[in-house]
Amino acid sequence: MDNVEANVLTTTYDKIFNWARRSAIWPMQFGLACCAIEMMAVLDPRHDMSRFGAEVFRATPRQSDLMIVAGTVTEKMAPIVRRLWDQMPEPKWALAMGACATCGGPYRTYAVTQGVDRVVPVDVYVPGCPPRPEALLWGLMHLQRKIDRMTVAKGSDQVVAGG
Amino acid sequence: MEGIKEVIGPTLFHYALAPALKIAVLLVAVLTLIAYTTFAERKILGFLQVRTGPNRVGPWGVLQPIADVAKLLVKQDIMPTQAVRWAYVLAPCLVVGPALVIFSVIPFGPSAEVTGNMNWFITDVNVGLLFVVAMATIGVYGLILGGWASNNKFSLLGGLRSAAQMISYEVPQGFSLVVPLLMAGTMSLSGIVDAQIEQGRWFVFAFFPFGLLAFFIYFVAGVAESNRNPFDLPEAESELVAGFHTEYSGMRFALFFLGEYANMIVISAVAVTLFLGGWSRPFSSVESLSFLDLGFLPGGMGGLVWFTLKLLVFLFVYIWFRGTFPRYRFDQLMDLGWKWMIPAALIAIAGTGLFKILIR
Amino acid sequence: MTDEILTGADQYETLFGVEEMELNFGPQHPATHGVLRLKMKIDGERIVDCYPIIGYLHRGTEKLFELHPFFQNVPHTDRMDYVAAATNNLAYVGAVEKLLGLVVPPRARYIRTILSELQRISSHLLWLATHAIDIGAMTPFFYTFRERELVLDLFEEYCGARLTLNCMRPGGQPYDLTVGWAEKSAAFVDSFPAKVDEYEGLLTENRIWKKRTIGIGMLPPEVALEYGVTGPMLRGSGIQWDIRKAMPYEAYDEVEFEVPVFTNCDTYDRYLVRMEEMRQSASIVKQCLDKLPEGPIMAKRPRVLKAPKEGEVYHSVEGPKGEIGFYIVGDGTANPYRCRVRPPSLYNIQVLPEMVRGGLIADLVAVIGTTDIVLGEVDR
Amino acid sequence: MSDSENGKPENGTPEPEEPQTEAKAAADEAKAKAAAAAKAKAQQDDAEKEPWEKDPVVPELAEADGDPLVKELVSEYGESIQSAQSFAGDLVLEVGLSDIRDVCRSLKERHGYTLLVDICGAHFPQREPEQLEVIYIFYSLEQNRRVRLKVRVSEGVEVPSLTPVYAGANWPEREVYDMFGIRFSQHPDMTRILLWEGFNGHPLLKEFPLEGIDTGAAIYPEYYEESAGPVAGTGTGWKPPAPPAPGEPDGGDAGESETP
Repeated sequence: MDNVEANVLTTTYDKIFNWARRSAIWPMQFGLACCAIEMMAVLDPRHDMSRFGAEVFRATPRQSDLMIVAGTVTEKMAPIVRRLWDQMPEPKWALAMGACATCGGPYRTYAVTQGVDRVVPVDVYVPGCPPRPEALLWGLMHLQRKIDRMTVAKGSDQVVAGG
Repeated sequence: MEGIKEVIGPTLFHYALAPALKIAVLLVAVLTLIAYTTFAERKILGFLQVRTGPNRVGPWGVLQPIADVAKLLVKQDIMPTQAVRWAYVLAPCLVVGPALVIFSVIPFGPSAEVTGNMNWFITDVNVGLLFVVAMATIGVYGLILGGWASNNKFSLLGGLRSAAQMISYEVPQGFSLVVPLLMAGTMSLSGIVDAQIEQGRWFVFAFFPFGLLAFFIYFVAGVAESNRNPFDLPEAESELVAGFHTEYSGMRFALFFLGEYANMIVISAVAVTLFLGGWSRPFSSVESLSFLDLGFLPGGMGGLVWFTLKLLVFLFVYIWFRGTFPRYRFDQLMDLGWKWMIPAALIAIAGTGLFKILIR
Repeated sequence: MTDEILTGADQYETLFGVEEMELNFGPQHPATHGVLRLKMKIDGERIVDCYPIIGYLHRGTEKLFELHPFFQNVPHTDRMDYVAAATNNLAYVGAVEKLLGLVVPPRARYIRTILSELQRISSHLLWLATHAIDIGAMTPFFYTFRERELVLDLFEEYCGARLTLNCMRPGGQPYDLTVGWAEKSAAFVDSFPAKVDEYEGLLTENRIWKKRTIGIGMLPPEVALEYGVTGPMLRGSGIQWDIRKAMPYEAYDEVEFEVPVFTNCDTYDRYLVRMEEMRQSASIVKQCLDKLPEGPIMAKRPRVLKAPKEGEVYHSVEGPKGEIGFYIVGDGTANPYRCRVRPPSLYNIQVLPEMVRGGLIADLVAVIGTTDIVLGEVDR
Repeated sequence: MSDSENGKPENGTPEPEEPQTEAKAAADEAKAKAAAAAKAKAQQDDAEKEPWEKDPVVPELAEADGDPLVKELVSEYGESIQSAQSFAGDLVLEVGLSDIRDVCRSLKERHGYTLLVDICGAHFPQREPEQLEVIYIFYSLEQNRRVRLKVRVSEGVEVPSLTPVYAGANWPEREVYDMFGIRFSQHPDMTRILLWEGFNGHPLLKEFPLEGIDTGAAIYPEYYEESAGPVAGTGTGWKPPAPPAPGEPDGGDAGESETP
């Protein structure tokens, strides 16, 4: 199946639909902690995520493409995060926003899951505590670059992140 | 055209080929309009909210709706295991289908008697108004079915809300449609437009204030019927997650989305036709303004231009509402429907009838 | 695990003998402002009973407090009420100062007052944005965030952070104001009341807004006191109590301001209280900037802050949400032996079932908005 | 201090040791003299200094038996008021376990302490046998004054719940139970509030490790089957489900099922 990538049909298909996917990333309206406030700030007139066509925050996981894990994932919350992730339709991406979602951050305690990547596969990690809205936009653009490298032949998980 | 007509014969041409062509053109046009209404919504909301709106996808972001639709097309389509399959599948079709069917009776321009060669509508049903009302009602079943079939409590609540809302708003809307009916004396939509031209005034200004009242009721009920803010209760995001389409994803969700905007356009188009003179130019009785007919455009296309302009104003108002109003509460909305709009619609009918008798 | 905890109305049956529907609201829901979960029994859309479940953001902050020295705990306070970091800082350093007997120089006191009032403005702006979105008006969100960014700019220039400020130290302030900061903030507070008028123009007299908020979520003063409700919620119920007036701290006894009180106990009045508070805050900042004294910003203090061997203090300030207090027990070491946070949101959300019982789901959303909870603080 | 300080090191800071040479020793002597002189001068100036320039005066515990509220309470409950102290202006009363609810009721109904500010716990493992403490803070709107009550409890003993007196005591008491394991009698809903049922231990007890105690038990056994789902204690955290067997198509590709 390796030569599938060279196929003209699939590359054209990839081009069109990767373009569509990268241009219409609808995040899930799902905030956990401090970072959620900065996630809201990313919509505001100054940062305006709508420029990327990504301001359509969907309240239901069924209609969203991107799960921005904005904040500390506690062990009480972890199964719910996982369930929400399972409810999202493919293709879907997860973005760990901030130190807590990335690795537990300052909270190495009994109640905090040390990084959301123990629960869901994360595509982009955005550093910061909390990250500035610009950093979240950077994460979004990074995700777009990752989407560009998706192919029909291979799933998104196998594409190495990076520009 | 004439060549084809000779080859296949006039019957086949008039009853098969020409309508098929018109339907195809109309569908493409309406779907494009829907797509760009969503785009315009995002841009206009951006303008109202001191931000830019989509501008990265294509020049000025104009390809944004295409990308949205394409993305939804290739999105996984989830059906919950506990869902009622037939209803779950049927619901989005029930929303979109009837909304698109209504376009077949709306006159976008003058009839063949004026243009000489073609009608600017697909068909002219002599009970057009009834047809519109009947079709619009079917859409409600889509929402209720969708809400019920998803096997989700939020969906169910959304479906219930939409049922209650539709029932309360069908009635005043139906009543308000009686007013232009009385004024025109016909149920055919192109007949109503012709009557407005004949009488030299749009029905919204006729028999003041009853025309205006009826128009107002029709439009408010229309906003409620198309589930738009401030009456977007069935899908109230902050209350019911996404209401009746909480469990829908991918293309089926896109159909609901499409249905909502198609409904918006239908309501606007019917309002334009019934109350704002349809395709006729403003002041159609004033001879000195006849240059507004845009007679230089071929085949009565001037009518289409005027129709589209009026339609766009309506769509803008819809979006403007969304940017301005908070949401009504479920019971308050029904209060408004039953306690205010139905009596007001009855008054409008009675007043119009009285005027009619007095004038005669 | 929580199946049998719904109390009352268990035997309630509707006309057709059908039981109520049980509805799980949250933890992921657009209107719960985070990870609040409500277990509800509903009859149609009417809420028969409501049982809040919290703890989805419990991060063990109080345990962490015990393991860090006094001054290293300030960043943890930022992350509790993350939309009002400055007032959290203020309550914590105030408690530490009370425990250690530190006296704050006047310039530092004024800077603290300015910061916490700016924080109140930014917190109330965020509240207004989310409250309006919950009720369905989306545009105020963008207007308030426009002004909120300006406040955050001021914070950023002062201490380098937008949200988690870490801008106070036991004994004084870590930094003096930057050059031109006072002028910038003066310009902001001068223009701000006009912006509040703009928000009010969108909402206050809006018929739908009034219909959605007047008479909704009634919280009689007795109930509010009974449940320990503080802050704008209490003042919306007609009880004029504000720690800034009752037990003045920092520079609040040297500025003039009014404590707005409205007596109808409903969502609309709480909205009015907060709108008026924003204006008052702007005026306080203005007065402080005018009176800002020169001088040191840090008290003389030992190199290592050590608590007395025996002793415990409780100190609280008026946060944007209500009384935010710290109870600190010292044991002679550099760490607090026990540090308890008195979170206003915990007490404010506790009264939620009383406020929504018998209302509709749409009311619930309005009421959650009006309590202005921050789950980071409820759960710590 | 990690933060940027203004001001220089104090006079009393020890100088680093230097190699002893004669010149150095002389210099040291001079320095010491100067320091002593400066210190004397500083003491002299102290009176003129602003309070924030002086060394902080650490508050001390003081007996508060003379306080009118204490007197009244003692006359009402006698021995139950075990001690009354004040620290930095806060009045702290230690109350016997059995009378706490009555004392609180009296505070609320007779003395105007209508606002329950907070209830919290504390753990003192060195105290025997009453290691635990429950602290109540009340506020009176009329007198504009706070008062703090303390109850010492040994492990396993139930404290009378305040919920019949103050409805707002419900959640804080649940939190005390959650964090310290102190149970309250007559509480309507004595369950964990912040952590989940089945959490091992009570985190604010001093012996509880910060990372938690890993019991290996699943947190949500009803949602997740064996070997999946999160487990208590962060040491292990989430146990991911077993990787798909080789040969199975991997998920994450929508193209496969949706190719037009």
